[in-house]
Amino acid sequence: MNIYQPHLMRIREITDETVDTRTFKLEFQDPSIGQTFAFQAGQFGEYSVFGEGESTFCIASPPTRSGYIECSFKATGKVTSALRRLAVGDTVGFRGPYGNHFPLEKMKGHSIVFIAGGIGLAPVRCVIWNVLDLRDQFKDVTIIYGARTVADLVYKRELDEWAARQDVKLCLAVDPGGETPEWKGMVARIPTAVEKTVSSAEDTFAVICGPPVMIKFTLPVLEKLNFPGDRIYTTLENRMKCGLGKCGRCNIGPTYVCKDGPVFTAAELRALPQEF
Amino acid sequence: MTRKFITQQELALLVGNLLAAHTRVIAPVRDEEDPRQVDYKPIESFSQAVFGAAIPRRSMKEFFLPITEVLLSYKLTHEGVKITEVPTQAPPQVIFGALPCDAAGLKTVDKVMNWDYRDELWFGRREASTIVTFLCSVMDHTCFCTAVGLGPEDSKGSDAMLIPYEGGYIAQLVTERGEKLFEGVGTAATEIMISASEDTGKAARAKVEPNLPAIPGELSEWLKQNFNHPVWKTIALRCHGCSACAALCPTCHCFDITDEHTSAEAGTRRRNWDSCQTSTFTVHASGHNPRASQSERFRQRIQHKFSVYPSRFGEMLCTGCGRCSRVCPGGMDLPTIVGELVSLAKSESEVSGQ
Amino acid sequence: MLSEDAQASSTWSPKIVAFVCNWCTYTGADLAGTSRLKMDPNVRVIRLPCSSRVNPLFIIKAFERGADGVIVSGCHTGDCHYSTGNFHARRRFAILNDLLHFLGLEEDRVTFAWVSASEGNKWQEVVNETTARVKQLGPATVQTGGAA
Amino acid sequence: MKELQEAARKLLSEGTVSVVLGYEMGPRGVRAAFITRPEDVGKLIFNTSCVQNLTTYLNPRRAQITQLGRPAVVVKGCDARSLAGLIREKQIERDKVVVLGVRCGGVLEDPESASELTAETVSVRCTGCKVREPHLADQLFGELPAEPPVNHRREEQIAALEKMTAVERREYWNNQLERCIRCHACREACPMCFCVKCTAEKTQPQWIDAAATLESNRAWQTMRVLHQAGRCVDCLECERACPEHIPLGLLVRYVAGRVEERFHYEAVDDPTVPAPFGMYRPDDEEEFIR
Repeated sequence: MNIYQPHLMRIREITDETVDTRTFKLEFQDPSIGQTFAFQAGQFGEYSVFGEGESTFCIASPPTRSGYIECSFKATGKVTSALRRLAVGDTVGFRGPYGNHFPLEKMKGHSIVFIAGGIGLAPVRCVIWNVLDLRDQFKDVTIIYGARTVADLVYKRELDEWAARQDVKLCLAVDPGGETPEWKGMVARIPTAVEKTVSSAEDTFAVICGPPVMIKFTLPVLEKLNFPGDRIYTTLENRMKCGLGKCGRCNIGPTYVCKDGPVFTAAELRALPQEF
Repeated sequence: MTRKFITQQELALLVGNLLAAHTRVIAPVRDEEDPRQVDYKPIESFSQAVFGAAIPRRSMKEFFLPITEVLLSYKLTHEGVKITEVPTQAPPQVIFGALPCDAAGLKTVDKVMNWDYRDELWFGRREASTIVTFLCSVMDHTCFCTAVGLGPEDSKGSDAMLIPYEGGYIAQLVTERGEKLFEGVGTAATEIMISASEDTGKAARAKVEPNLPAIPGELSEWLKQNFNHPVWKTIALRCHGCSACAALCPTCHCFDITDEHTSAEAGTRRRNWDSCQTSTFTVHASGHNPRASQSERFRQRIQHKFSVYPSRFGEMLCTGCGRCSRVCPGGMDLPTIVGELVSLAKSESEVSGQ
Repeated sequence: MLSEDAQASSTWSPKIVAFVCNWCTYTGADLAGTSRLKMDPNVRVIRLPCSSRVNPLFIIKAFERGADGVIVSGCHTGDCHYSTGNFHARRRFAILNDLLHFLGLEEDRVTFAWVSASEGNKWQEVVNETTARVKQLGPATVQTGGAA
Repeated sequence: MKELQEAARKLLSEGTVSVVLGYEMGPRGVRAAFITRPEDVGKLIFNTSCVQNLTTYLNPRRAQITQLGRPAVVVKGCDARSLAGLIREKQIERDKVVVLGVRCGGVLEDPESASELTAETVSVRCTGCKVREPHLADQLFGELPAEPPVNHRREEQIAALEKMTAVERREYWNNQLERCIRCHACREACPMCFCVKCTAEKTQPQWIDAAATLESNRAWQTMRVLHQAGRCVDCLECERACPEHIPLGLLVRYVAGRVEERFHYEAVDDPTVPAPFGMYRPDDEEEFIR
């Protein structure tokens, strides 16, 4: 089998997260592959619709839950639009897992602050569930999640689940103007929400994903809280084709996002040429 | 390394035998419409091959990484998707009369194709191929192989190299594959022949060397440190972003993967040549383009060839064949540009050293 | 069951794609149908707002995906629902037709026609003539240049 | 070309323009020059090797050039026609560019292999030139040279192709288009190809497949040539840029000839003359329509 050959996966479940964002739960058509398939939080894959092409997303489900993987996508291009037209039982292709991952081993025994904006919750959610499935190995877990409007919040059922848990501190926020009359969360942008929710960087890792502008304005807040650059983790989402370091598309200077990433520390990002 | 003397007749016989055995033989062939032009093409008889006539238009990378190739074919049925794999083993092929720089380019690209994940399609063809180069005699003032650590007599990537010698060739059998190809052909080369072939190599080298001094290893680090240098703003003004350079380059290997329907129910997934010089290469789904103008795209080309690849794989992603310069409709000249960057790097390190 | 190829050679019947305007030709074709005019069943009609909506790539793509012939039809000049759409279309079709000829592609496989809403008879003729011509030319393959 | 250099010096030193786009001698022959400092105007040249159409560089989306500021551009008469095209199609404004016209008596087909202008070496596009003096120029340079030598090679090639049977013509073009590697150099070098997003890159729907197969190559060139109908100025930058030496000039010239005959339109360097595909005549020929 050549390295560009995808596994065939069946869509087991489809969840509409927002008007334009959808989650697929996928299972391997060949159960023997499903049994041996292993990955780590933060890794990504190439998902394909036959006849339309491949598209790159992270694996949004945690490695602690086997038998299936999940991905969340927004219909923007040719492939994601085609994915959106698929129904339960349809076939998609999957190649992966590729790339590096969040260093869970390193985070064990410490507190973690998860910060996500919009669909940026997908890669973070993978780590969140991974951590929650091994909850006793970590100290405090804080989740700060925001979107432009209430309607843009993804994984709503899980947000409720996290809110109900005693061992998770959840802070939800929507941008000013994006709230509804029933909204009980904060009305603030993410940097403000972080400022109000996080009090100390002591013994804590930060995992942050979201639109570039959100990351740009949140990093200074984390720095002010004394998070060292090598304890802040984020992911980059460059355009990719092969995911294998061959097609020459995702590099930022000497760094290949598909192989050296997609997970980077804030310190690593600062050292990169600013071409992403 | 074994060295043999092979007559022109023996070479013709060898090629004839290969063709008779239905081995694919590729050699430089003259373009019928424009006799000044030469292309690497599969031949049907030895007489079609022209050795030492001109630099072939395209490098021979297309025999290893085709312009477009099928990665898989699919059929959409009521029961689901049926995929047909493509074979990763290729039928044997022998390339005669390759330029040494083109052979070296393949060896260079091997490294990225084997980086953690092995590209079996590339290596399937690589392993099925025997490459016989001819010591280069077609250099012009744009060639700069000696500046990137190669040379017209360099056998990197060659299985065998032929050097013209009175009525025939001295064959340097570089690899086992080369030995095997020439098994039972020719006679042992004498000391005189060997020293004459070495002189031919030196003379060929001397023709290229004045074009560009050896590119110093420090360029790689300078490029890395000077990603935001003002020089990048104006370096690519006349570049059209047409990517003809990448198409002809023996080491440019970037590709795109697309699905193409052949009917409503069936089609293929293909790999096609692509290039960092095109404006859509890195565009995100959101519309954001990290390399928004040609300045950034050309910087990527230079950085990849002379800094990224050296830092990752220990060698430059350039064989100095000069095709990019010859084909460029905008008159961008890589050896000149690299030469200018080297002087810039030198002058800046002198300033900072004081 | 016969393989596709065997079927193709024994009982081949051309696939013809018709790009027609909504206001005249589509109605004319409808009239031909309701008048029970006898027509070859080879034509697949694609309704467009106006003949000027026909991009040359529609025709090229139709051939690429297996059409053996193409009909492009709209209102007579002067009758365009959008006043001037077909005048502009006519200029483009003229050059497209010339280019197909120059590329050696069988321009005989493409029929341009003006068919009004009342010309059910003319639609019948266009369909039958095109089908007969394409039948005579045989199956179009991309290699033989049937692809537009 | 002393006057041209002096004019460029004046424009730059008085700050009228920030960059003069002209011709200079490069390592492999004449190429575009981007002169931004008055002391560099000595590089500017003009001779029969100046084949390039520099108006390609005026594409407003070439950010690396627009960042240099207001340009002056050296144009031959033929190039002035694409300048007019860019103005006509609202890509640039006439008063935002200083036009330095050079009188021209023809350029070489292939400056690398010839230097003297003869009936054999002259570019086919120069035959019958009607714009040896660009009307669109703000300043004109040089004496009006004699009419260029006449080279009917291309017309003969087109006539020969027209004499062939359809099958022979198809064979000819298949052989040519099979070589296309879809680098799109023809598009990038073309002054009139300035779309923000080319049809070749549209994926929803994907009209033209990305893989370089005969079918998609043919779709690509058909589409490109049709988009150029009535817009092409026959500068032959496409043919010059093609790394595969596909005779694209035959295609564009054939279409231009048809446009001329059908719609009595020829590319001119007057932006106020309407292009043939933005208009129609009620009595346009329709002999091909049933």
